[in-house]
Order: sequence, then C-alpha cells, then structure tokens
Amino acid sequence: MNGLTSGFGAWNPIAWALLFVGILVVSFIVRSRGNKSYKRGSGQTKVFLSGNEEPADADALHVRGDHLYWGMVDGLSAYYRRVKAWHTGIFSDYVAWFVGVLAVVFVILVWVG
Amino acid sequence: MNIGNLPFVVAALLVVFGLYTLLFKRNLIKLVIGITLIETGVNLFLVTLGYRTGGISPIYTYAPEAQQMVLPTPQALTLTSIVIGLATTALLLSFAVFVHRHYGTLDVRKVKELKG
Amino acid sequence: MKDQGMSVIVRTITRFVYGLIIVFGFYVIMHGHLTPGGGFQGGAVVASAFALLLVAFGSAGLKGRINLHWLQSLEEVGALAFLALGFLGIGTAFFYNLFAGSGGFLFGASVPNPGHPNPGIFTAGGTVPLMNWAVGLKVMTGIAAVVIIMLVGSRKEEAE
Amino acid sequence: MTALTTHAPVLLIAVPLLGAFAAPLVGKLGRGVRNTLIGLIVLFVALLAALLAVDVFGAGGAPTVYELGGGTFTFPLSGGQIPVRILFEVDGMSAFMGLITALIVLTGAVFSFSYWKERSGGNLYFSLFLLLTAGIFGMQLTGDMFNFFVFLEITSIAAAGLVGFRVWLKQSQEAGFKVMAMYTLSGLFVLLAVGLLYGQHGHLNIATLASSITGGLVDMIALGLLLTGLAMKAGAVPMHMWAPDAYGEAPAPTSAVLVANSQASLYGLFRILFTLFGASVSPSALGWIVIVLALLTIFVGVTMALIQHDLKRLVAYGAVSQIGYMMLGVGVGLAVSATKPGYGLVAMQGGIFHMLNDAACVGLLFFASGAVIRASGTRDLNRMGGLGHRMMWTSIFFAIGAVALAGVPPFNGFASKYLIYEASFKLSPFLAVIAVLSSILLLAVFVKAFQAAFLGPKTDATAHVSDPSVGMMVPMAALVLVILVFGLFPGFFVDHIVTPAAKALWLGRDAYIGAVLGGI
Repeated sequence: MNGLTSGFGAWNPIAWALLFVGILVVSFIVRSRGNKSYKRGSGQTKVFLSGNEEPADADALHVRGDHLYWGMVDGLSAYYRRVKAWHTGIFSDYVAWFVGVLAVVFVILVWVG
Repeated sequence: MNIGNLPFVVAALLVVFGLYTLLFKRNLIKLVIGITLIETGVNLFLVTLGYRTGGISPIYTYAPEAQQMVLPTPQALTLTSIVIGLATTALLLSFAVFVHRHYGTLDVRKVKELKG
Repeated sequence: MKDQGMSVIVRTITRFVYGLIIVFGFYVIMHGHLTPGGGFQGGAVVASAFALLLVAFGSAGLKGRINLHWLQSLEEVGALAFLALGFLGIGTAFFYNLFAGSGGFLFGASVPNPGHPNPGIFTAGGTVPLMNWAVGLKVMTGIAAVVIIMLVGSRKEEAE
Repeated sequence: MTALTTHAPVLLIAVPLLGAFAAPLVGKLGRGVRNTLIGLIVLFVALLAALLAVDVFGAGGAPTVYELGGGTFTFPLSGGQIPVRILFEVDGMSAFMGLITALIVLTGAVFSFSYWKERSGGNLYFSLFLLLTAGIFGMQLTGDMFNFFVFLEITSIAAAGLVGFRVWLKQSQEAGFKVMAMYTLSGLFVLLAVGLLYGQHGHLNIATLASSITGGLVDMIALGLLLTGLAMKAGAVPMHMWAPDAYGEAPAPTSAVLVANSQASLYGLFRILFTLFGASVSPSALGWIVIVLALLTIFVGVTMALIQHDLKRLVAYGAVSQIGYMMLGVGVGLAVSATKPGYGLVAMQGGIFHMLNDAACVGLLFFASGAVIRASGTRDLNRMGGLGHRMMWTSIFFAIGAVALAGVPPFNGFASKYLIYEASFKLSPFLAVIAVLSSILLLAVFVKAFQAAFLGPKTDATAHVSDPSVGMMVPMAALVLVILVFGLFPGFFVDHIVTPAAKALWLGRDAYIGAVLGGI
C-alpha cells in the first residue's frame, strides 16, 4: 500500500520511519546511561576550536557561504576553472551551444535513421 | 533545379543569416533583427509549403469552379506566427531599451553580469 | 525640437491619410469572415494610423488626446469579449458557433447552398465576425499602446 | 460535475485566460477585489485539474478527446475534407502534468498575494501569471502540433515578461532579454519542425501525424529540431545557461511556475519521442541521446550550484540538475522500450514521479528563499547568517525542501530517485553512480545554503527579521504537507496516478492514436 517495489528491491517509508524512531530511542537510552558528572562553565563544556580561544566577536564565529567546502572547490579547481569559463553569460555563446547541440543531434539522427 | 524550389532555398538562407547574426553580431538591436530574420525565413517556408503552381487564393467567395487553390492552412499558420512574432519582437525591443538604460551599452559581450 | 514632429509636408499628408487608413482598417475587420484579413490585420492597420500620427506630430502633438489607461482597458475588453464569445457555445463545446444560421440575429442569416462554402453574404457567419471585432479592438488598442509606451520610454531616456 | 469534467480541458485554458484579461480591469476596483477574483480562478483551475485527473485515472489513463467548436468529425476523412479542427487530447500523462501545474499555480498565486502586497504593478503581474498558467495547461492538454507551438510561445512571452517584470532591477532586464531570445529561438525551431512535418504528411494533429510518420530524412530533421528546441526550453545542459538566469532573476513565486513551465516543455519532448516518433525511430538511439543530456544536466547543474553565492541562483542550479533526473528516468525507459523489460516501466515511473516531487520541493525552496531574501534584504549568502533564530518556520521549511530534493529518506525525493537509481543501475551501473553521487553533492549544496543563511550567531543585522506573514507561510506549509504525504505513502500515488501516466507514455501510443482516428 505505502511501499514501493522496483522488481529487485523495495522501499517502505513507514517501516523506515519506525526503524528510525527505534534507533533514536536506543541512542537516547545509551545517552541516558552516560556519565553526568561534568561541570558546567568549566573547560569541559567549552567549544573546542583546535585549541584556540573562542573569538568574542559573534560575526567571526559564522562560516559564511563561500568558505564552506573551500577545500573541495579548491581540490576541484581544474574542473571549476573550465566550467566557470564555459558559463560566460554572453548571449551569443548560449546560441552557439544551442546550434552546436542541434548539429550533433542531426548527425546522430541521420546516422541512425 | 526546379524554380519552384527557390523559395525554400531563400527560406533556408534567411534562417542561416539569422543564426549568423545571433552568433557574430554584438548589438542587441541587431540580435533582435537576427531573430526576426529567422522568423521571416520560417514564415516564408510555411507559405511556400502551401503554394500550388497556378493556384488561386483560397477565398471561397464566388470562387470559380474546378480551380486549384493554394493551401489555406499554412497561411493561417504563418499569420499566427506573424502575430506571435510581433509580440516577441516588441518584448525583446523593450528589454533592449531597459538593458541600455541600466547597462549604458547595447554590446552583448558587455551585458554579462549573470555568469558562472 | 524633437517633440515637434516631422516637416509640414509629412504633417499635411498625414492629416489627409490617417482617416483613410482607419476606415480601411475597419473595412478589413468588418469583412474578415469573407475576404482576406480579419481582426488582427485590420487592427494592425488602424494602429498604424496611430503610429503615423505619433511619428508625424510627435508625442507632444498627441498629449491629452489619447489616454493610455483607456487604451489598455479597451484592450482587455476586446480580449474578454473574444473569450465570452467562446464561452457562449459552451453548451455544446467551447467556440461552438451559436449564432450561425439562427435566422438573422447577429450575423445569423441563413445561407442558401450555392455549392461552395462561402457565397459572400455579409450577415452570415455567426460568432466569427463578432470575434473579428473583438480581436480587432484588442489589436488596435494593444499595438497603439505598445507604440506609445515605447515612444514615451525612449523619450524619457533621451531626457536623462 | 460531468459537464465540468467534459469541458475541463478547454476550461483549464480559457478560465486562466479570462482571469489574465480581467485582472487589469478588476484591479481598478481595488486590490482586495482583484485578489479575490484571482484566488477564485486559481482555486477553480485546481479543482478542474483534480476533476480531470479523477476522470482520466478513473478510466485507467485512457485518452479522451475534446473538440473545439463541437460538431461531428469522422476519421478517416472522406474526400476533400480538410482536418483543420482543433483537438485537445488528454491521457494519463497530460492529466498528471495538469495536477503538477495546478499545485504550483495554486500555491504560487497565494504566495504572490503577500509577496506583491507593498509593490505596485500587481495587476499586470497577475495578468502575466495567469497567461503563463493558461499556456502551460495548453501545452499539456493539446492534441495538435501547431497549437503546441502557439501555447509554447504564450508561455515564452509570459515567462519572459515575468522574469523581467521588475524593470528597476538591473540584472533582471539582462535575464529577460536572454530568456526571451532563447525561448523565441526554441519556438521558431519547433515551428520549423511543425512546418516540415506538415509539408511531409499534410497533418498537424499529433495522432494523425504519429500514424503517418515513417522516419524519412525530413522526419528526422524535424525530430532533431523538436528534440533540441524542447530540451533547450526544459533547461538541459549544455543549453541550460538561460535557466539559472531566469529562475534566479524572476520574482520568487514565479520561479516555481517557471520550473513547471520547463516541465511542460519536457512533457512535450516526451510526447514527441514516445507518441510521435515511437514507432519510426530506433528508441534506443533516442533514449541514449536523452540519457547523455540527462547525465550532463545532473552533474553540471549540481556542481555549478555548489559554487554559487547568490541564494536564488543556487536553488536555480539545483532545479536545473533535477530536470536531469526526470530525463534520466524517462530516457532509460525510452532506451529499452523496444524490448520493454520490467525495469523500463520502473524507470518511467521514477522519472515521472520525480516531476511531481521536484515541483513541490523546488517550489518550496523558491518560496522559502524568496521569504529569506525579503527578510534579509540581500541575496548574497556571504552576507547572510543567523536568520534561523528569528525565522524558525522558514528555516524548517527550507530544510525539509532541501533534504527532500536531495533525496534523503523518508521524503518524497528519495521515493522517486530510488526508482530511478534501481532502474538505471539495471541499464548501466555508471548511470546510477552519477545519479547517486550528484544527489549527495546536492545535499552538500543545500547544507551550504542552510548553514550560510540560517545558522550562525545572532547579530545586529538579524535583529529585525521575522518569519513572513501568514499569506506566505500557508503555501509553504501546504507544499511541506505534500512532500510529507508523498514521501510517507509513495506506493499509493505511484499505483494510482504515476503508473497510469507512465503507461500512457510507454505503452499507450496506439490508444492515443486510436482515440482520434478510431479503432486501430
């Protein structure tokens, strides 16, 4: 009724949700059996920033848009340099790509048909 | 080559000229002209499709009997396409006016703030 | 200087011609169901008279004579009338020609069968001529509004 | 009710048109009157789409024909008759697309009421909005190639008008010009193809054309023009560059409708590939063309989204990549449609179900980002932060839309992507790898957007922001409800609406032709 079968696998969101809730309950039980003897306000509850002090300025705490995944984008810089150069924003290039794809599709279709 | 095929050649040339204009001209107004060139080519193609050599115009009012008429459907299509073309051209030109007002240029290669 | 329009020759000829253009446009609209043409073509002809006036006399010459809001409202009325004519036949199907052959009422003259579909009777045609009128109204006001707006827009730019 | 159902195909187009032309007139009476009228029209349209869907899916997705102007028509045509009658033909796929459009238009219109409250020009905005609605419905319901072109152009003009509606914004004018020019180009190539088909076969009706197309050289050229033109209008890479411009620069509620517009083009593409050319061209070649375009779309769309710092443009690239999933699912189904193995239908189901899920998720994301941009006054993610403290509901809605679009269970995006992954894996594991990888990247994209906009400490800049008014919250909440229901009970919807739609495309070619031509 509420599940999907693809012929070689199945997906049932209700069962998944029940399992998810079950795992939540188990992890809550595990958590509740933990040691509660930490001291608030001491170094035990402080934010760990690679050993640096927490900056006082609230703005400095926020990782802004382009800083996220900086490493990944930098690692893929060879790819991104090309793709960025490809998206020129010039209308003539839009048309050029359209005409190019049209030509390729023509060649394929005439070759096939 | 059959002389009757000449309009098809002209239509194809118009489309190609229009695409050339879109690809290699820089002025936005010229790009709009390029689009209308393609449109004219397509319209010419449609009208030519319906043409029969020696056919009369497809008006039934007091039409002589047993006379071949050109096909009316492509003409209706062309007319609709012209009406649509009017609207698109007007809209494109309005956008060109506003682009010029904001960017101070009509050069398509300088109107590229939306990139990446 | 620019708003003064064109030379006296153009202005004089425009005075003669623009009425004729409008009459011809209305003729094309009226006979749309019989001859080539119809609402769009006739409307475009009428609008071209507006454009001619605008070119010949400049936007200052037309100031106060044409109300843009009225033009745009009339355009909507034309479109609504067209749709309403379509809805009239919804008892059978949308665009069903309700008036055709209804016996004289609103272009409903019955047509003797002469052997070909269109014997050229002006009062026949049912909703088709009415739709031509609706489309004609929309197109003439619509194109006139576009021309005026574009002219006013470009004038503003020159002033800047 | 039966009269409404009978006339639903034409009313779905005529009623929004009526609203489009009445809006500027009624607007003179005041904003409240106008909004009431628009609201009633949009509600009526949604009701009609639902009635039509109930009717069509009640009959198992069998096609029905509606003829404009009434009268009787008989096929095959007796001597001298010229088939100029205009037909609407609705089968399971059309009705399914109608449901998607109705959902987006209803929520988008309600969202727009609040979005345009303080701005002038609302009359024209709603006029264009309803014109776009009428055009989208027209594309989905028509049974005639030339009318398809006309409705395509109506959507083009209305969509470009909406993209460039805010003439005081610099970049929206650039986007408007580019979008209009690209749409016109695509429309003209479609018209050229229609002309070629008419010249070759003498028909414009899809069903009659489909029965007479043989796959000669002219047919192939027409197919190439149609395929490229419609794929471009759907936003397939590498012809996608207009799409982020358009989605990003349009007012937020219309970005969602523009996505529905792209899906309507996609519907046209599928209709042409399956119904028009289904029997005359090797389906595996066509299928692989669609699959290659789909893979490019998925991958380039999602990787470009990762480096955006404009919130709407980021969501826009995400929307582009999702178009690829639909094309992948249906492309896999098309590629194997000669032998029709079981996983082909699964792929079709996944691709078609994803259309509905994508419309709901992307609509929600565009609405939420519109609310964020309104509240924070900037679109730059580098200058946002900490909005979640004051915009709790918006951030929750954005998060739900994001994880659902990225295909995180148990939301609806996963249900459809699951079908696509499984079926495309059967065809080639490489396809499934790209699809899964891109889904993960898409989650990363939205984690970035969510972190940058909503998380972070409270600052002075976020002190005055708040959740948007109820008028904007209700449509977002409605879409969240849709996402949850479709995510938790996918089996019901796949059985009752997606499968008939998929079968109508995949197996229903003869029925589609037979509905017009009479028993074949």
